[in-house]
Amino acid sequence: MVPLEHVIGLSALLFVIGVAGVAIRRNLIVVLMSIELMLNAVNLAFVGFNRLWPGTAEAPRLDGQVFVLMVITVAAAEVAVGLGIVISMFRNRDSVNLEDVSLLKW
Amino acid sequence: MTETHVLRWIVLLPLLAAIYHGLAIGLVRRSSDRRLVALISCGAVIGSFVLSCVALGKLVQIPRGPSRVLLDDVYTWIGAGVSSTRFSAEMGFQLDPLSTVMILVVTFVGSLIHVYSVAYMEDDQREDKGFQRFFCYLNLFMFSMLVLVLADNIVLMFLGWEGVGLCSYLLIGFWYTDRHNAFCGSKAFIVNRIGDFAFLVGIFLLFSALADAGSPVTSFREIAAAFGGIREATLAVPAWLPFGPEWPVVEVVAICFFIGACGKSAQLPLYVWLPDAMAGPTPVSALIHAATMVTAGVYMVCRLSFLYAAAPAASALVAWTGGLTALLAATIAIAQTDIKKVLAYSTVSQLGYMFLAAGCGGYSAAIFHLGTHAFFKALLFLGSGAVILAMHHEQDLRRMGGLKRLIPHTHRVFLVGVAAIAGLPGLSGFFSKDEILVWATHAPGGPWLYWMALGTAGLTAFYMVRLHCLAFYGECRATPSVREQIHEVGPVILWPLYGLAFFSIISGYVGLPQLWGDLLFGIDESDSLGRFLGPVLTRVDKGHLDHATELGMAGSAVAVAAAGAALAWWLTLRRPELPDRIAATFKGAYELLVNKYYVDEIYDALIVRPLVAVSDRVLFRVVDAGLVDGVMVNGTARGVRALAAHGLKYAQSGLAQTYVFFMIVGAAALVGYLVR
Amino acid sequence: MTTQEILFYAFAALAVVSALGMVLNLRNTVAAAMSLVVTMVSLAGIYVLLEAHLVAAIQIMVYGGAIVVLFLFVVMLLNLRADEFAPGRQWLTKLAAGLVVFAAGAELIRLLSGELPEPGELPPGFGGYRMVGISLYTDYVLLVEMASLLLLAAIVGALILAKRRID
Amino acid sequence: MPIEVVVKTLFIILVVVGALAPVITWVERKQSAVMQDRIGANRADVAGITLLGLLHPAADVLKLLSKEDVVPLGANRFMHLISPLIAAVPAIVGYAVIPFGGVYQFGDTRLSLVAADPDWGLLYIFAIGSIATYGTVMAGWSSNNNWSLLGGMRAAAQMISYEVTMGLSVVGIFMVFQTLKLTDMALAQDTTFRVLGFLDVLFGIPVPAWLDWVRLPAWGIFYQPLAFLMFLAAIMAENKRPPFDAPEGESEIIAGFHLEYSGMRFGLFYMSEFIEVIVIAGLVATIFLGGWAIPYLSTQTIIGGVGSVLGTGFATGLCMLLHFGCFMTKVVVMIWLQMALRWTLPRFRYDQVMDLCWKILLPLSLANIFVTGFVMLLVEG
Repeated sequence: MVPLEHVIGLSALLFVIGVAGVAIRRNLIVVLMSIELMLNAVNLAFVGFNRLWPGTAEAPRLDGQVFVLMVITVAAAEVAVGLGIVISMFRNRDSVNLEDVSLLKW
Repeated sequence: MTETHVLRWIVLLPLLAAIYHGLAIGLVRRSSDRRLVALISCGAVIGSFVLSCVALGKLVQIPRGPSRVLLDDVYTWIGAGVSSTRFSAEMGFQLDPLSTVMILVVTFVGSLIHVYSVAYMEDDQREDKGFQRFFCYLNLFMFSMLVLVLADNIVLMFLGWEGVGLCSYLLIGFWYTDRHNAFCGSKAFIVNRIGDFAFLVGIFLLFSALADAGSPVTSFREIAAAFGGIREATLAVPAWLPFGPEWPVVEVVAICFFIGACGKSAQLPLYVWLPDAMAGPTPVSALIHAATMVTAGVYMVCRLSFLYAAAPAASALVAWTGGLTALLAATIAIAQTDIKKVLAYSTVSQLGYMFLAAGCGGYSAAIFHLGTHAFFKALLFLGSGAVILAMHHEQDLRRMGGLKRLIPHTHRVFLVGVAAIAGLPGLSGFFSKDEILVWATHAPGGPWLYWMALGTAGLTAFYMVRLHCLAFYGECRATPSVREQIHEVGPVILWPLYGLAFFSIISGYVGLPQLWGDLLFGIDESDSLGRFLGPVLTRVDKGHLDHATELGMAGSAVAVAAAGAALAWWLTLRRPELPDRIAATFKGAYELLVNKYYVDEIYDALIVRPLVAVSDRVLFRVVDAGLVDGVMVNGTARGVRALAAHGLKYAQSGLAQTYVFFMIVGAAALVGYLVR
Repeated sequence: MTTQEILFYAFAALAVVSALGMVLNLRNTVAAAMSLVVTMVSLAGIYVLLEAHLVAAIQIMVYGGAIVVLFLFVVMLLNLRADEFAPGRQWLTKLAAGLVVFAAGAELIRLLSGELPEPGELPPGFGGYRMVGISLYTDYVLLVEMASLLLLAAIVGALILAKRRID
Repeated sequence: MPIEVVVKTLFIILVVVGALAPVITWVERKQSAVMQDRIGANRADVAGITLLGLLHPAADVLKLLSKEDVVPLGANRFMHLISPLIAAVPAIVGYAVIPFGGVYQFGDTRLSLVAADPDWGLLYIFAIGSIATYGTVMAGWSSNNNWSLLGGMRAAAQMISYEVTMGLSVVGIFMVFQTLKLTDMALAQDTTFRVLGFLDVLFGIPVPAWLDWVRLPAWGIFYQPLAFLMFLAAIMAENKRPPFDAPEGESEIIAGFHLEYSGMRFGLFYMSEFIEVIVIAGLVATIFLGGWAIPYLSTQTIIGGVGSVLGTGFATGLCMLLHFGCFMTKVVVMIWLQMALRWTLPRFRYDQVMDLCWKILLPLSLANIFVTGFVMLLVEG
């Protein structure tokens, strides 16, 4: 069995990559993808920790995996709405560059 | 100690009626039918009177003694803390002989006055729902008064205390469209506040003292039981204060409570609101400002008799205040021309009597006079109300006169009332006043109080007879137009008058003093009221006066009263021109009396104006407008706005990723903190 | 080195590389999406290694099968070609990324320093659809309901947003 | 164990994919010819021997392999090159969980005719199917051709939509068989049930013993007829074959996503379609038609009956062969059914495809789930 530290490390790494993507990329779609990546990293951590504490035969604990499912649900909803926003934004701005939607400022 | 649920209904009936009226006024658009309103209100009050009689019946079945008390604990009203610091005020009622007397007086007089009001307010069309509003307030007042007298703990008593104050305010300013009435209401309310504040402080002091003594209790019985613990307790105060540095808690508490009583019962120096309270409808003056509410102070002093009995200084204060008030008010009453004003000042002076008695330890005498006074003063007020109605809201004695022929019934009952208060032997006022005079003999500070009381008796007879003669005898001084329309009032008004007249005559025999019991009827079981109240009130030994002395005192009182009455009759009817001449000669004194010793003006100059000035110039202009509004509220807003406009706004670049950046920095900082 | 470990490190490497590919692929959004798919799938593989079979299947079905396809669909709908998105020039974001990498590096170092206990004994059927389903529909049924509500809201929202004009 | 897996895999790839798929192309040609009153493929010959045109598949393969593999200008070369593989691989690996037969005990060696038998077999199929989308989409996008792009987009939308319906339509089956494991499903269908039993169970009317022979094989199709239809429709739409071939839509967008493909890569798309046809056939047969189970002739009966005469080992072997044959028969039937549909029905319009999915199949499948659950509650009391 893999030492769990590595699993968590992997999840941290993926999370960081996702954050970097959000921070660096201007392409709204890629930014959304990076957010997905972050969510996945968190899921990985969930699953890993659930593997670490699986409970007992009579009282198994699947909280981690259940939460992963919930996160996936939320991610799906988020993507649906996010992409809807992307489409309407493209319709209005004719671009998906984040810097083209900086009207709301001082 | 017997549990019974009748008490809560005595209190609840008027409350329910009031709530009904309130909802009807608030929620129903058109004003409800007057007959229904009258039926509900009077029904509620009469119902609680009947229940009071039932309660009395229950009570007398218990053998007399300290355990002769009915209890009705509804629920815990306020509860806080645990064991040694437990503060708990029950929503509980107790009926002991003292409160029995009170609720009987209150509910009986109240019922009569409710009935009376139905007719009195009938022609009041100034406001669409005024009728119902009036009875709403009236029922609310009955509720508060009953709570006050039935409360089994001092906190609940304070609730009733404030409730009656509120209702008095509402009813004085009932015709609020007239600015003067509203002003009078506010005055009464504010002056009462002063007293209530002292009362509240007294409650706090008493409770803290009891808590220190290890028995944090609020109910009267428990306080009386635990009272021994704080008898010696003292209160540390700055040394430069008189009698410093340590004041006996008992005295302080007693004085605080008495200041509250001064506010509520119109004693020096807080009596100024009562004469103005006559701005309200006459039934209100009769019920609240003569019969019931203003006697709450007396009731409270008697309820806490154990406290006052242990506080000689406070008792002396009570006695002297009472005596002075009685005399002062009587002198003022002499020169008044407004019929209700005269009665108001006479009320003040009679209340002074009661406090005089209470201060001297004659608690039962005070209660006795309270009861009799309730009857005949209510009678007088209602009679004056009848006169006012007959005269079409004319209150000036100088425009009355010769009403005897025009309204004979009113004249008859009014005469009874005058005789009773003037102390005509055999009538109620005679006995109770006599009792008080007897107590006054061994007041603290020598015979002075006795002489003052005696003089007051004479003055009382004088101004009452003057009032009566001016109103009913001689030739009518009303304008012809008015004179045609003068008519006898209806039966709905007269019957309560007759009822009250009847009780003004006989109620004196309830508390027939020992002396007269022996002399007139040879029964040695007289002073039944005193013995009835005995277990509740702390008995102060008034030495023993032999019958001769008592007879002498009574005779002198009658003589003084007769003199006063005769003088009044002579001055008003035989030589009507004399008073003006007297007034001319003793101009200063007369002016002084007419203007009520300029007390209002003095207060105005000393207290009101400075207060208003400070409130306006300092508190409003500087503190509120300048400091709070200007600096704190608007200043904050302005500061934030400036900050945002010149600095913070640039943080909002509109670039989502900049925001993300800030988020990330925060997250990174957090991670770093957690990782370190 | 057991098969499991080999697989794990292979999948991990694949995931990281493809994630980097997604973030750093500046020209081509579709390629970015594809590399995201690779990440998802390799993560699913890791889930299987971690005995989370149902989650793995769902991962592929939802992420691989639905979400990323949706991304692709949108990309194609907008017909974004090799795009003009240079990486952010502001020092701000660069600094941010640097900070994060630093912080995460610290986190990694700490985590890799081996403080976690040994994994517990697996209950039979752990991670199977039965067990997960049971705990979903007993302990977390309220959560499920809320999730369904959320999805409904998302559907409506996406519809309203993407509609050309509300009529 | 690995050796066994390798053997099975080789069997699948060589026999099923390598041999069967080309044959299917021939079958399709022939069948279409028959339905259209033609003769059909019969030209390719080796020394005059045409074998009813059975040589055509080989000829096709040769031709495709020898053709030039064009990558259009401005296309994304990498994607363009790998997307046929992305399309083909999932189709092939789908076989991994399809049981060609039950589990057989020879002395102390167990032999199961399924490559991999995970507990979540059906989920595996769905996951694979969802991955298969990418091949098409990528092909469409990477060709740098508007027709292709349109095809790709159509494919994307259609496939994710029908994913949902496909999954939901078989939930009823899960509920009935209480499992997602394909071998267990097949095992559970290796029996029969009393047709009139519902009278007894639901209304408490006792079924007389002399009616006890009125039985049906406990197949999914009998438990869930509606689910059968819906699942068939959905999975055929997944496969993008007519009448659901909007992504190709020759008459609208010339050839859709594989417009720009040529040579063996085009062949791969073509192949993967046929491979998937077989997978679908196997899947439907397993889920709804009792898999390898022989109607009215359960495993115990065979082994018991034959084994008593000829010995258990032989009986088991015989049983295995019978089962494999039975399964293959069902697969062929299903393939024939798909062919028939493909050549019978006209192509749906794109919006019709979508409507069918979201407005008809989805609500129906949900209702099916509800009703199934309700009935099961009733049955279990």
